[in-house]
Amino acid sequence: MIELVVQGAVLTGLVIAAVLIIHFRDLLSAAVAFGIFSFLLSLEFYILQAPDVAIAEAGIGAGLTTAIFVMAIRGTQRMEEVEE
Amino acid sequence: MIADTIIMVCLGIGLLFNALGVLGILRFPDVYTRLHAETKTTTFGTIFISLAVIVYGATRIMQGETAMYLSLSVHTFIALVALAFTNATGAHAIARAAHRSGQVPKPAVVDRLQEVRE
Amino acid sequence: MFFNLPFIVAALLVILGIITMLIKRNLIKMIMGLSLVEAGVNLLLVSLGYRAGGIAPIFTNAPAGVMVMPTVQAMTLTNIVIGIATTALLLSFVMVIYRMYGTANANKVRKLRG
Amino acid sequence: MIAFLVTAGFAFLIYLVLTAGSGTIGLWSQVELIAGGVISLIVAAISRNYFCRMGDYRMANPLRWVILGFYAVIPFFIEMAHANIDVAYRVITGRIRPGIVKLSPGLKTDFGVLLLANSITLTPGTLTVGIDEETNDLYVHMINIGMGAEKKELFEPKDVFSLFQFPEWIRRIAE
Amino acid sequence: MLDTYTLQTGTGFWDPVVWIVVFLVAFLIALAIWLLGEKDYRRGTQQVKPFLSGNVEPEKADVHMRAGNLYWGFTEAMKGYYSRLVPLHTGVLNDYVLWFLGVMALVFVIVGVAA
Amino acid sequence: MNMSKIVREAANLLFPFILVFGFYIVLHGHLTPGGGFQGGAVIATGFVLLFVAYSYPQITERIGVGALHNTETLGLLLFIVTALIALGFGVTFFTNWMLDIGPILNNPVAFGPNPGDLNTAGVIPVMNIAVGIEVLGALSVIVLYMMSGTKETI
Amino acid sequence: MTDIWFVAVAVLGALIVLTMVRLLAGPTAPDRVVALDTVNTLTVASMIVLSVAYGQTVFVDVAIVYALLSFVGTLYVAKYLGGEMSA
Amino acid sequence: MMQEIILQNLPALLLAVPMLGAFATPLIGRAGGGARNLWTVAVMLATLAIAIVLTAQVLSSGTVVYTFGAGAADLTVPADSGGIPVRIIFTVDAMGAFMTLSASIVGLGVMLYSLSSASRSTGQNGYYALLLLLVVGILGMVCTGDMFNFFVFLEINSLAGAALVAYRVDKGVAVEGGLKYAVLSTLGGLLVLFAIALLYGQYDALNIAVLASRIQFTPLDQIALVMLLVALAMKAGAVPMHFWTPDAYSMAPSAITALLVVASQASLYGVFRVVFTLYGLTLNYVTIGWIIIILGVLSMFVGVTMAIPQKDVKRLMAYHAVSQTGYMLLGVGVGLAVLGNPQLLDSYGVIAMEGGIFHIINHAMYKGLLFLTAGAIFYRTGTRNLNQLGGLGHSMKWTMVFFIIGALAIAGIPPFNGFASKLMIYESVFLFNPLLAIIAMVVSILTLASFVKVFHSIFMGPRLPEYAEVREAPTPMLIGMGLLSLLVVLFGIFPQEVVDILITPAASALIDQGGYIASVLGGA
Amino acid sequence: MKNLVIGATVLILCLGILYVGVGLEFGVPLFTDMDEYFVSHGQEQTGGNNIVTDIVFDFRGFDTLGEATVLFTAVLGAGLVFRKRGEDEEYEYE
Repeated sequence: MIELVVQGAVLTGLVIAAVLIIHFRDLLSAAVAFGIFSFLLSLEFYILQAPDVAIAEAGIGAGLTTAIFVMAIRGTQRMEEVEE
Repeated sequence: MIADTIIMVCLGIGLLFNALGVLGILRFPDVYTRLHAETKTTTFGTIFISLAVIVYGATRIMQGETAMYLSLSVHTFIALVALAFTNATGAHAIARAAHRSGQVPKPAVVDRLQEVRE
Repeated sequence: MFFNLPFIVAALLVILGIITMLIKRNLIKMIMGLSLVEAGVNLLLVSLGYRAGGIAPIFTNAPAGVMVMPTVQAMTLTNIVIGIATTALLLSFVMVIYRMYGTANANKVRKLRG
Repeated sequence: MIAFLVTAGFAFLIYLVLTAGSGTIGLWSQVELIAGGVISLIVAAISRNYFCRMGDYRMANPLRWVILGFYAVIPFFIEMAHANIDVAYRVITGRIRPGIVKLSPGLKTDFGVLLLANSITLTPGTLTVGIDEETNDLYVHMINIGMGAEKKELFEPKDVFSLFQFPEWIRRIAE
Repeated sequence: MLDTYTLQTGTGFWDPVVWIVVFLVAFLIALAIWLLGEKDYRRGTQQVKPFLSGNVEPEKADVHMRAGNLYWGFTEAMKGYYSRLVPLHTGVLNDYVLWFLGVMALVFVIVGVAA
Repeated sequence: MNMSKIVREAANLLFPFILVFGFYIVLHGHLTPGGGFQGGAVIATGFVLLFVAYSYPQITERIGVGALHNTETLGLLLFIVTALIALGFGVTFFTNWMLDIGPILNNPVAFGPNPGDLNTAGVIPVMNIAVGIEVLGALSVIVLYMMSGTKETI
Repeated sequence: MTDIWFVAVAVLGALIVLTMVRLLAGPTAPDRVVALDTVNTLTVASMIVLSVAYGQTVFVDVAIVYALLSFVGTLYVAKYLGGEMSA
Repeated sequence: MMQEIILQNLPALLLAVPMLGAFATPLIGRAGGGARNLWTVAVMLATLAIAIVLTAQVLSSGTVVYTFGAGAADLTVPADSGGIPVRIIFTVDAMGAFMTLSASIVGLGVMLYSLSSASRSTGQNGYYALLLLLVVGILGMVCTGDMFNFFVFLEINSLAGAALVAYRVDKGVAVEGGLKYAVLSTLGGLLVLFAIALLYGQYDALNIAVLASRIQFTPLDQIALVMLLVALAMKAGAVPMHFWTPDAYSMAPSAITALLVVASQASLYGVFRVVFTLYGLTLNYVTIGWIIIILGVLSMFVGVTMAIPQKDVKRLMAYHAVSQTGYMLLGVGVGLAVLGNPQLLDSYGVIAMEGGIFHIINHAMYKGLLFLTAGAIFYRTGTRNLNQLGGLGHSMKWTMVFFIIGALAIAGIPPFNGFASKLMIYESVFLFNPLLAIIAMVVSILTLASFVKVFHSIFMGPRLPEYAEVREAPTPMLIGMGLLSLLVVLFGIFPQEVVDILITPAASALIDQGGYIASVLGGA
Repeated sequence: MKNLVIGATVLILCLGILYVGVGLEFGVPLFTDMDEYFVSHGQEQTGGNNIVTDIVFDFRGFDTLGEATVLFTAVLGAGLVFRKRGEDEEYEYE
């Protein structure tokens, strides 16, 4: 039962992070939210007894994904354009 | 039995400080003060949680299960050191970036760095 | 039903990613949506392999117990690598497009049409 | 060459710590030791120019590491606990008086500056915000500056640290 | 011999060899007709020029018909069709994704109803 | 532009540590969670840490794109050649041909839960290393390419 | 005994969800990075505790990976914010 | 000894040789351009040789199975596993061998053509490596017998294709085409993986044969079917999901476009494999068959009508590619719609499928040829705009001849190969539903009209002053085009031979689900 | 109009995809025979303790080769779009 609570908390965080990724107009904030999303996804993999996948997601999500997103934002623009 | 108590106490302190840290980043007014709460308190809380795990590993080693609990304790310790180190550096980087991006500490009474930069 | 939470969240992530790709006009945001879809698929894969009360499929110092299914984990690993490769390639494309077009808005990146 | 050896030794040490409990030679098995040796040579070949900057091998002295360990366990930990109680108090009451001040510790080596900066970040109500690249002066964000203290141009270490004088310790370790 | 080259299409068949033979015969006939033609035609003389009611022959480049004009009549006749079809190719990536997912949704519905 | 002295020094100190840890993950792929890909990603993140701490010109004069590219190609070739050698033993592609070779790479293991031994599993550690160096090269090269793309001109 | 560990993880999970508030509210990007760091620390703590709870000591490696690597992402965001990423 | 090893491991070598070639290409490229060109052509020739031998093996001795990592290639089911295959298995049946052959022939033509067409640009090492990788992706997709392996090769196919589309950065426009292609195909690939996950979650198997023997057509299977069907049809470029096709095809280098046609046909193969082999008779074949038919008819009509007003020659040809894909979908869809009725299947269903499958290889040949000629024209003149071109027939005679062959073949004029396959489709579809056959014929006429326009505006007319310097295309290009046009003519003159040798086994392999399962699981 | 289409598409896809939560049961897979084989025979056939690595490199090694190839492809692609291009390599696009 307590495992279910843990899982529920992590999954809730996951969905919130995903919604925030969509919500943020500031792409940098979205990238930060993506980092958090990646952490929580890895934690969920961990809870689902998949440590190999969790390490892979950790190694990728913690450093590299944020890095390439930030570089792409640096290469383009920081703010999403407002729809006219 | 004493070990159990120590573990409980360590876990309790750790969780308490983690909770305080989260509370701190929710309550404090600007990014620098939030960084105070984040860096110190959660790191400290995690240190205590890790201590609980290390103590648990130590008790199991006492009971004669050497190899796996030794590696548990040692790896936890490494994670701990790495976490403290990276958290401190990361906090510095963020504070510096926030200052460079022009965020002034809100209720600050003095800002020597800003004076130097100008 | 309630215990199917990981499946539901995985499906939700896929849908959120799809929504992002449909309504957001910024190319980087669209790629984030693509990554969300990918994360949802990964989560679905891993949770498909979970068995109640299972332990990780690693025999090193393992406690006794039934093991969760390993094949999906191998598949997920492969998919994660493919995902990072795809994301990097797409972001490189977006950077080049921005440099040439001066915009990363999908509404304006449309020299090819008709 | 010295840099290579120092880095290799350090890498080998880390590898030993990571694989503790794998076998019977001490705590390690024969294969792990061989693998560790090979890996430490590779790592040293890659990273010697980063780990050991030009001509600074002070930290190769094991005694300094012993002091560092002692420093981390006793004064640093006590300060940290003190700091946390302080921050906890401020979290609950919300009584803060922040500001950024300049601190001149007078350290010379990069490693010392790093240690001090991280120590400051993790201890009482302080956070390193900036650093002067030439003079190694630190700019420190303090969460609670004493009344009137903000007039001071340059803070002394004793204004910042309450129980232990970190710069002294770090000078002993790193210089 | 011919059977091996014959394409059986269930209800009918097609024999490329016969077709080629017929084609060659037609070509020979055409050649024969061509050989029967005017013998004193010379390239590079005034004979090459067509007789356009005494008018001056226009430059070749002017009479060359460009591609855009070639099926003007056809596209004009099907204007209603094209004015609806061409704007669908907007070039916006979101629309492409929407078409893809929309068709997927449609097929979902069809398969769901049928099952 | 590079980051502050503190960050640079921290990156210098952490870099060998991350490398050792990455190689540890690569080598113990068949015993503990991890393997070639994960370890390679960790090592690549170590390189990426250097990239962020220093500026682009400083990095490119010390670490060549060509060297990392060669590392990647080398890993791939090692991987596919290891798999191809199996054909010479009369078995199929990707067979674990080292299983019969003897105690150097193939210690007999106890089945069921055990503490694990490094020199087991035949060809798997070799493939782990191959994939590890492939991934470390590939991921750091991709980040370097993207860094070069953030410059104003090509 | 094992239940204690799970309770601790549950509390940490609740704290992670709470941190999301700062991620949502944080007026500027540095505030959100603070949330990122917090989640990182809490995740490492959860992972360490969970490995004991599951009785699988090999899981701690994941926590080490996080503790070591997560700050690379933070540094990238910091480098961007500080205007130092000019390639 | 050596020969024996090679003969035993043909399916693995078919993939391993071009992969090894691609990995080594950047290294060899350091040594110089000539060495690299020699290397890539040699690798491609070796691949073609392996494909031919493999096809011969498949045609003579039935489906070839290859188990990766087992003690012997045909040891699909380990003795102690309780009758299920656990490893990755390649299952090359007649259909797969047919696709393999078509892909490697076009690959060789494209490789020869590239020797001169890419010679003026930078980054050739990457270009050739990616070209080989694209071939690897296609070959892997058509050979594999494992769903997840199929997904992996689908991704290789997509990424290599997208990177090649963006190869000539071309003021960013080519990159735009590549981005669109990459985003759509990645999303499609992820949905394919979602479907694979659903199948795996229910049946705990990834092997197509095992899945086919277990499948129940539960609601989850239906969802998986729709995802697989639509995503793969999108990759194949069926209307109304064809929007990426003209963008990507028109901006890629011409040689790549010829290969991209084959790449999208590999996705088409995926569609056929899914509906026939994976689901077989369990699915409601009438509904799915009609869905495929409607997609096909829409593709034919919309493709050709969109082609007529185009001004960019490659964009025009890209729309024709969409249109021709419709024929294949139509033919095979008719076969699927009558799958459950043996009588109708015998009377016209099989012929329709044979027509559709025959059209695959024909289309690969003549559309590849047409794109190569367009590339030759672009190489010499530097423009693709039909309104600017003209009078090239004076200076590019061979190119004109090849273009005429391709154009007549695509329009279905005898005696070229397009006519043969279209005839089979017309006659059999007429028995199924006369309206569809009439639409198909109308589309064919419109195709001819469109190519008359292209021919007129490129080659006819007086020699234009801006193209006075234009010469014939270089020899490697002509060899590449000549190879394909030779095949076009040969397939047109000897259609029955081709149908007997290649097409009929392929069609019956598609229909024969039980045989496929038996070849992997044994017994049956 | 367009928003309506987007809404309908998302709604139908929601129904379709969320059906996964109903159709399958978490933690209780229906068939497990292939994975049972890996768990019970993997260690003795390959000698590796980590079954996932055994699968990645032995049972499904070819997938891993494909995955490495994808990474290689992405590196080549990124290198190509960021390469330094020659003078005459700009084509006219109108």
